[in-house]
Amino acid sequence: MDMINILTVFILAIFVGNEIITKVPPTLHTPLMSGSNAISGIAIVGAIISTKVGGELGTWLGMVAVIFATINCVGGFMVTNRMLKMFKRK
Amino acid sequence: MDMINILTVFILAIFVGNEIITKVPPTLHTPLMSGSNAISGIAIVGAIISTKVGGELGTWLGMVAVIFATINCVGGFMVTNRMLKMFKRK
Amino acid sequence: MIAAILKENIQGETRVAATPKTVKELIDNGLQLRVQSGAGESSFHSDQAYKDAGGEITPDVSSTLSGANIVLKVSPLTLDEVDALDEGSIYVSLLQTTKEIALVKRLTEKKVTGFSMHLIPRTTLAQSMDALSSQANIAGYKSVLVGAAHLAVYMPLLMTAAGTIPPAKVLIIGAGVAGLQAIATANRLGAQVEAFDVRPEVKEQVESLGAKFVEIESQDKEGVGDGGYAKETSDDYKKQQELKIKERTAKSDLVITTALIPGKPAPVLINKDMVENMKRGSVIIDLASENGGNCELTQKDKVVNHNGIIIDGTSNFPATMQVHASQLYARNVSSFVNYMIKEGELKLDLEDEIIAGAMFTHKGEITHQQTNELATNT
Amino acid sequence: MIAAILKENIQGETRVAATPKTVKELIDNGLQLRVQSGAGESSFHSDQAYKDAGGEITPDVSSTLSGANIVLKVSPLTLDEVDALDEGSIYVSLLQTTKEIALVKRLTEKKVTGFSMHLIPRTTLAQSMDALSSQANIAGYKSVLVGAAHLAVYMPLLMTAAGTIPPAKVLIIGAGVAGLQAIATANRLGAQVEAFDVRPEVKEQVESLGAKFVEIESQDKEGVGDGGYAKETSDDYKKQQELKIKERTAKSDLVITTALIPGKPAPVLINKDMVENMKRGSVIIDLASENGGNCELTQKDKVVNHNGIIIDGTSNFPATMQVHASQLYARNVSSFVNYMIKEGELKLDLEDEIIAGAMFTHKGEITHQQTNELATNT
Amino acid sequence: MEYTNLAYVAAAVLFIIGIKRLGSPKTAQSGNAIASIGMLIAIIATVASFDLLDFKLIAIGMIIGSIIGATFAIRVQMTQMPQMVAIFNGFGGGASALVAASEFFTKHGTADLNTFISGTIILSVFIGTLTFSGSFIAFGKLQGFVSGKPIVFSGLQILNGFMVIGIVLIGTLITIGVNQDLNLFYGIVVLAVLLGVTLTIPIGGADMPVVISLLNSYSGIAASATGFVLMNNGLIISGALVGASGLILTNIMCKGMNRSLANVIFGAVGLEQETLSTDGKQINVKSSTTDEAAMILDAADKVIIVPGYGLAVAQAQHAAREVAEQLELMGKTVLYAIHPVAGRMPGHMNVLLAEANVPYDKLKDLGDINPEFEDCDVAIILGANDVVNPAARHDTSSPIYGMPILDVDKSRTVIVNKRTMNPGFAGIQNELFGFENTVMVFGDAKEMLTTLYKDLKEL
Amino acid sequence: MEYTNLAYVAAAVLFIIGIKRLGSPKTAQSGNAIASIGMLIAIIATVASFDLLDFKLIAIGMIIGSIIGATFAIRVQMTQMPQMVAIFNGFGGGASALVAASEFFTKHGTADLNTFISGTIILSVFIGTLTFSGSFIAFGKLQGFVSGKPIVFSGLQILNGFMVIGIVLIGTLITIGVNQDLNLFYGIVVLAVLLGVTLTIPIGGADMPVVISLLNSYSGIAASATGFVLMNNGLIISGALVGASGLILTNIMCKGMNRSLANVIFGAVGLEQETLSTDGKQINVKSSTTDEAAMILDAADKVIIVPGYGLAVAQAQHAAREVAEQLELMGKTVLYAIHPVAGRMPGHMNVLLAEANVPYDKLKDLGDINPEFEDCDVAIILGANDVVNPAARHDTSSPIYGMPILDVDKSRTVIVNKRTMNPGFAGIQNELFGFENTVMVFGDAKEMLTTLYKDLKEL
Ligand SMILES: NC(=O)c1ccc[n+]([C@@H]2O[C@H](COP(=O)([O-])OP(=O)(O)OC[C@H]3O[C@@H](n4cnc5c(N)ncnc54)[C@H](OP(=O)(O)O)[C@@H]3O)[C@@H](O)[C@H]2O)c1
Ligand SMILES: NC(=O)c1ccc[n+]([C@@H]2O[C@H](COP(=O)([O-])OP(=O)(O)OC[C@H]3O[C@@H](n4cnc5c(N)ncnc54)[C@H](OP(=O)(O)O)[C@@H]3O)[C@@H](O)[C@H]2O)c1
Ligand SMILES: NC(=O)c1ccc[n+]([C@@H]2O[C@H](COP(=O)([O-])OP(=O)(O)OC[C@H]3O[C@@H](n4cnc5c(N)ncnc54)[C@H](O)[C@@H]3O)[C@@H](O)[C@H]2O)c1
Ligand SMILES: NC(=O)c1ccc[n+]([C@@H]2O[C@H](COP(=O)([O-])OP(=O)(O)OC[C@H]3O[C@@H](n4cnc5c(N)ncnc54)[C@H](O)[C@@H]3O)[C@@H](O)[C@H]2O)c1
Repeated sequence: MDMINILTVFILAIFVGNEIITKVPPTLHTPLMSGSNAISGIAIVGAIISTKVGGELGTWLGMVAVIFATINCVGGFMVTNRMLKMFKRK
Repeated sequence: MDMINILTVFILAIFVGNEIITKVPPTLHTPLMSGSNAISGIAIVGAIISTKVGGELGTWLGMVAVIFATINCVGGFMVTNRMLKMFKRK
Repeated sequence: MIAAILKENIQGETRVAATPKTVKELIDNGLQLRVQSGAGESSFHSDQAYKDAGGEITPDVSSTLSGANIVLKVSPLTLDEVDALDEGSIYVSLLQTTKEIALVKRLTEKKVTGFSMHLIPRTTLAQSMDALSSQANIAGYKSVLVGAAHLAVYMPLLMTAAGTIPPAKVLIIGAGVAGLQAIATANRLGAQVEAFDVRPEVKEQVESLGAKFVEIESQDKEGVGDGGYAKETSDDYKKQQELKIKERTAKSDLVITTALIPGKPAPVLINKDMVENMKRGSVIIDLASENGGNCELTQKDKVVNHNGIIIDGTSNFPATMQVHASQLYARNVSSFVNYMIKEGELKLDLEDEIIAGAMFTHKGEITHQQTNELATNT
Repeated sequence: MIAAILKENIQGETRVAATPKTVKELIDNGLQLRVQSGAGESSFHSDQAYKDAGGEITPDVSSTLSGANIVLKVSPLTLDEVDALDEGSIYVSLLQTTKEIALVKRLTEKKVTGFSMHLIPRTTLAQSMDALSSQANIAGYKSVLVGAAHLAVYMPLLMTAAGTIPPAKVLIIGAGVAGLQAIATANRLGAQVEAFDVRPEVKEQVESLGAKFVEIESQDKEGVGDGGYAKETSDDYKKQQELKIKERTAKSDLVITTALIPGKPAPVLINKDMVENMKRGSVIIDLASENGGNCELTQKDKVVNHNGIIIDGTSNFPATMQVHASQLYARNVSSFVNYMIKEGELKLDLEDEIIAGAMFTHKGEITHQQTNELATNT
Repeated sequence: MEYTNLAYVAAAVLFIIGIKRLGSPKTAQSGNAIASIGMLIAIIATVASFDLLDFKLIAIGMIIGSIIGATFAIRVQMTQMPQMVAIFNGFGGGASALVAASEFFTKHGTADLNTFISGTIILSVFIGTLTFSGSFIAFGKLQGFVSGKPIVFSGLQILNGFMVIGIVLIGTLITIGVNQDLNLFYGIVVLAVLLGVTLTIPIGGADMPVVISLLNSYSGIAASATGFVLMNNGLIISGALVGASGLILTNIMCKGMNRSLANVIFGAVGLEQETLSTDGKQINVKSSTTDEAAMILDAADKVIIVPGYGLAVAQAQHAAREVAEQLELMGKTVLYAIHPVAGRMPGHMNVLLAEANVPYDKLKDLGDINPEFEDCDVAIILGANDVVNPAARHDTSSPIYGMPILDVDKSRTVIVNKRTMNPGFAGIQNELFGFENTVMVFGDAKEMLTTLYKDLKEL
Repeated sequence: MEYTNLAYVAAAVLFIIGIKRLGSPKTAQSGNAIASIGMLIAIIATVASFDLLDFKLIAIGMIIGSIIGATFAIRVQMTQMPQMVAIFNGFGGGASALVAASEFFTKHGTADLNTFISGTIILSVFIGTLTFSGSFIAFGKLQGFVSGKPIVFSGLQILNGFMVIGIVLIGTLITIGVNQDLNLFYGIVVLAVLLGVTLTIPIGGADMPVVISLLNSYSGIAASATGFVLMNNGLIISGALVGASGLILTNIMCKGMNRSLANVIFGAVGLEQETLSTDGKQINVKSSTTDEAAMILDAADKVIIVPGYGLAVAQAQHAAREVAEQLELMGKTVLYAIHPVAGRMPGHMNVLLAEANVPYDKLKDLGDINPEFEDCDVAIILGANDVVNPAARHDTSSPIYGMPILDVDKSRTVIVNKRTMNPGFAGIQNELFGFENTVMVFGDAKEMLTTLYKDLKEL
């Protein structure tokens, strides 16, 4: 994978990230933050990879990273879901 | 350049294209169409390349393509500019 | 061509048919203007102002009229004034032709071409000449002020330390131009306004002013006649209407009636019984008093107090607001004259809807049909 | 304890000091009520209604007063009526104590405890007893209606087919309770309203009603006296004020003056010269006419026409709106009486700000200082 | 190659910014400039990256193209802009097709022509050619060379269907390498040309802008496909951008006409339904939405509000004032034009607007306001009809001929709000609604203004 | 590898759709679900692509993480949501830092650690660690472990400046390969931890959500940087998405608070404006913003508006009616409570509200409205003071003792709007403002109501 291509992807992704959020009602600020925070748990992919690639130390660091990232993902999506449930009309 | 990467770029570009246009006042429909049409004159890049890569026939087809694409670009941007000048305050 | 402005000679008529401003307009349009001395006095226009505008001040009726081609007035000419008119001249004033048959006949004898501002068609184009509208608008406005001044209660809702005052209830009967303006004015003062009319399209107009429309439940068609004016209604409808009006008047503090049917006496909509059913201290302003009144107890140009209910029969409210009434009427008249007379030339285009419509005598004939019928029958 | 309601005997006084509703309230509070026959007639309350509320109808003044502990009235007692009072009784009415020294003296002789509704302190707590406010509010409201009815022009802006009518210009001088309500009412009618007052804090209040405040440029402090009332102003200020008022009145169609200084004659703010500078057809309503008027040409209770300018000196506007005026005044009085008399027991708590404030004679003494000074000097 | 690709990315970023800015009146001009800079960068980078290029040839081609393009662009009249766009677009599509074809011929018979490559080539040639021929028909229709009316014959859809099937079949044959006959390739070109024609001729002149926008999107897709053929990031990104944004724009345009895209392409078999007729005469109205109205207003400096009886009926006076106040907050000058006979009683509009507390000094009567329309950007007509009917000025047969009216049509844009195409009090049709600079926003005045207010706040 | 990357693209697309849908109340729930599916796809694809992985280890890690995350997520109270987000976010940043660190250690001393790689590693470690420590401080502040008040000491900004310079210096040293001492690397970690703390502690509790959002954006950037280290498309795209959208969201949140981001981060140096005192007695007031008021109102069924003299001064009657109408549109019951002496003349409020066209039947006088406060959810006091002073009921020494007042304090929540803590006409302090169920929203009534209206519309 060459550098330029990756850069292209990175830049386009930033553009997409910039554009998809336009107007968000204040009540959704926290859930949106929480949801996108869960997505930043994508670090789990890196964590998984590093358990293998990183040798002994890497494996253990990776293991901790996996735990951390999983907390982020699982907790994040679940908390978001709970918050959003409140929006259901009683 | 591998396929997947190119596809990634393609998909992201489509997302960007999708998101950047949201609300456009009717008076700008034609200029916007015209402007983005000029951009589709990017085919000129292909045309230039094909003058070299395509051998004898390719060169001539590429030559015609260059003419076509240049018409598209130059005409497109200029026409758009003329249209938009109308929007300037008198 | 010479146009003449007479001083009004009816008691209480404070308006004038031309203001210095419209005098100037008419002169600019190619006319010569004569103004009888003192014509503008009661509407606060001095002779000097007319002179400055280019008019010639004439001392009396005969000097004003002799040789004049067009005479402009507010109230109808007296028979004496007609005698002073030149034959074949043109005359414009407010005039209920069906009520002034004698005057109309005299005008035909003199071969005067008579126009009544009452007869200007109610079309969009003729609106600038529509004196009925401009004057009715004043009547509607003023009737509410006078009514509110008569009332022993507040118009608006007020919540004060000494208790809550409920808003006055105002009922407007007849929502033509005067009625609509009355609605608007009463609304402004904060009263609760409802209105009633026989013409169904008026409902939307009443609501467009934020008031409630009182509906009559009756099988019969409501009273819509020609040209958007009202006509007389059926018996069942009348009965339902009576019941409804009785119910509404009993609840109202101020009732303003404006119901008219052109060429007919005003319909009597509030009888004595209904008046006696009203709260003491309530007020009725009857804008139809000129044509007999919508209330049985109305006395023209008198304010009567019937068991604590005040019934005001003032017939000429516009004359109590003489500055603006004159300004608007004069403009109506000058618009009409300017419409007929282009570049100093008289063009009596008998095909023209407005000119033909407003005309009631011409070359010795009565051209207004209903008036003609009445004149031949008497 | 017996409370007595007298029939008002001053010409044009249509109000009454208790309505059937407040009679009931007072009775519920432990009093016995006597109402002179016909007391409520002119405000449309029948004897029967008072009877139904629990009152006893008495035929004349003496039968009403003899044995009564508290007498409630609108206008001051006549000296004859004072004679009919029992010694030591309590008396409540509207009364400018500084102007009615004779009456005050007679009351002290009779050892009557006198309260004037004029003297109720203008505090937040006393607002429900504040008859000056409730009646001034009516005067302010009514003055605009009457003024607008006098006017020869429209109040609101109107753009019609016969031309554009500019809004009337209304100037309110003195923006106390009456002035503020006048502003509000004129505003409602669509006029362009500006107001002037010597007290600077009034600016915010005027603007809170959407009107413009007329500022006087003067080095000197404006006229703020005790308890939020106005006091007399300095000479420089007076000169600047005169210039300003002359300029503003000349531009105004309707001027309503309400300026008062307690215990003093009303300041003359509009002189003859200013009046003559005004447009013909303009109107001045002088709500200060009772105290001499703010306009030099005002004649109390007369409508004068000075060169086409109408000056209305009606002094008792509340009496022209007798239903609500009585309702509010009666409530003010009953609140005050109920405040003093708890469970049928009289508690003349002389420490109480409101009771002490409103009292002007007690046990043969004049307790109101300014009145006392005047009484000893005459 | 690194730097070339970097340049392409830069160009793409400029394109993105350019397109975005083209969407708003204030930034549109700079948007166009930015996009053209992007194009310049892309061209320079391409030329610089190939040392063996025949510069002369390219230069000649570019000069010829520039001259043709510039001549057209300068000479064309303002009213002919849409057809210009169409034809330029056609050339763009043609260029893509030519490049793909050149690639096809070069690789033909070699192993380079694998399934993926030949597939994308076919796609590019097909779409590019279709764009080319379709654009020319669109141009012809608008220019009047071809009838502007929908040309339909029975069986057209079926014929189109067969052609599509044909293209798919042939395309598959070539792609999977079963048959390498060059004639098959030519067959595709011919079918694509035909399809471009048959898809465009049945569409009416009024719908042409939508078709052009669609074809514009196609030419983007063709460019992107060519990018896949050449494995060129610049083409792929830019093409995809144009393809996607073009489709969105097409949709927006359809919505503005209250039609679906399918309806425009297939449904318009002969019905011109944007044409509403009342008494005899035909009026073509452009119907629009409040958020478009909001954007038009956003670009304005001076706005004149014209209230009529409909505003009173809707009791929308407060909503109107709110909108006006919002516009003022946005820095615009707002006036109200009061026609003397608007409404149903003298002074009706005054009463109405006074109730909503509109300051008197914003209300202008006929005489004062008419000169103001000349330099007014937007006039908003709220439930008025007769009082803005230009027939009063010129149509001697009109019952209101001679009445002074508000010259709203003199302003740059006129936004008209009413519920239907019904006439007003005078019962006559109003040609204003069909004027070039008029946009209708149908609906109850109160509802419309409430939404407009929201849209203005959201800008 | 092909398929893995394809899966990453698919995951990214789902993330994009998910985030987009999270922006609108109607689609938010599905958005979250879609994003979580994207995550699942990314994880599965990653696991599947490496055959030599230690599955057990990973499984154990994931199970532990899931249990911790799920427990927190389920247990936490609704009011503690923001701190949960903070802490989860911290873990995400930590994970990125750990991965990068692991990579650093692995490649340390090898040629693989080129400038680019080591640069991105440093970036990832730095940002990830900062996010980690900053998030924990944010958590601590919200949870009450650390004081919610801004903690500031002089020289803080200077200290931060030095730390940043330090990090840049060390980072450069490592990157350009001058010094490979591992201690330098640890130095960066330590500095990043410290910086996370010092950047977060000076920020007040009310501004925390903005900071969390910013940290969230950082953790996205960290993930993206890690992606560059690992040359992993999935991480790069998703990280960039979160980074960019997080920044936008942060900005939106700042705008909602009428602050700039810089002001939030640096400006809040030590002002505690929440406690105000008037004459002697201390009243602790809770001051709040219009969008909090909007949210309180959103949850209400019955709302009573109490106008006072301040409403008249601000001439905010129209704005008040607009807010009331908006509340009614939202299905709430709205009434106006008119105190007999509110304002400065009898009937002042009536005149005012009539001007704004508030229907008479919505105006209730003292007697009618007082019983209604019992089951009223929110009372909004607009520039009223004396007429809602509970001292009139119980404080015999108060000059207004005995006056009937509006019993607004009986309603569940009281929102009071006025400009300052100044008293009203009677010149006395109002204990209502310090009540448990009272929230103050300071500002001119008109401005406040206009903003509130906007906020209500945006809910
Ligand atoms: N001023 C006077 O004294 C007076 C008196 C009587 C008659 N007139 C006449 O009335 C006319 C006044 O002209 P104008 O322009 O004000 O009114 P108009 O010509 O009567 O037109 C009013 C328009 O408002 C639209 N409308 C009605 N309800 C609406 C709603 N709820 N929302 C949005 N639009 C609505 C109607 O179209 P849709 O039905 O399609 O919505 C109608 O075309 C003149 O012809 C005048 O002569 C005036
Ligand atoms: N009704 C009558 O006839 C009458 C006549 C005379 C006196 N009064 C007296 O006036 C008082 C009326 O009570 P009230 O509650 O209506 O008024 P208030 O007690 O005078 O309080 C008004 C409050 O409004 C606030 N305010 C002023 N301008 C504002 C603005 N632009 N935006 C927001 N808030 C603003 C002021 O606080 P900030 O300065 O902090 O903003 C003030 O505390 C009573 O004491 C009554 O006795 C009544
Ligand atoms: N074209 C224009 O621009 C224009 C201008 C002014 C007026 N007009 C129209 O002219 C018409 C007449 O207006 P006008 O004010 O001169 O009317 P008017 O003075 O003749 O009558 C007043 C109102 O009384 C009503 N009425 C009659 N009999 C009644 C009854 N028994 N009970 C209740 N109401 C009764 C009538 O319907 C009318 O609305 C209206 O339709 C008005 O809209 C049109
Ligand atoms: N506490 C309460 O609740 C309450 C209730 C009612 C009135 N008040 C207050 O009582 C005070 C008096 O009100 P009022 O209506 O009885 O006053 P008023 O009738 O005594 O005087 C009317 C107005 O005239 C003004 N004035 C006096 N001299 C003037 C001059 N030379 N030029 C111009 N204006 C002049 C005064 O300032 C006053 O505003 C006001 O401050 C009012 O707010 C308080």
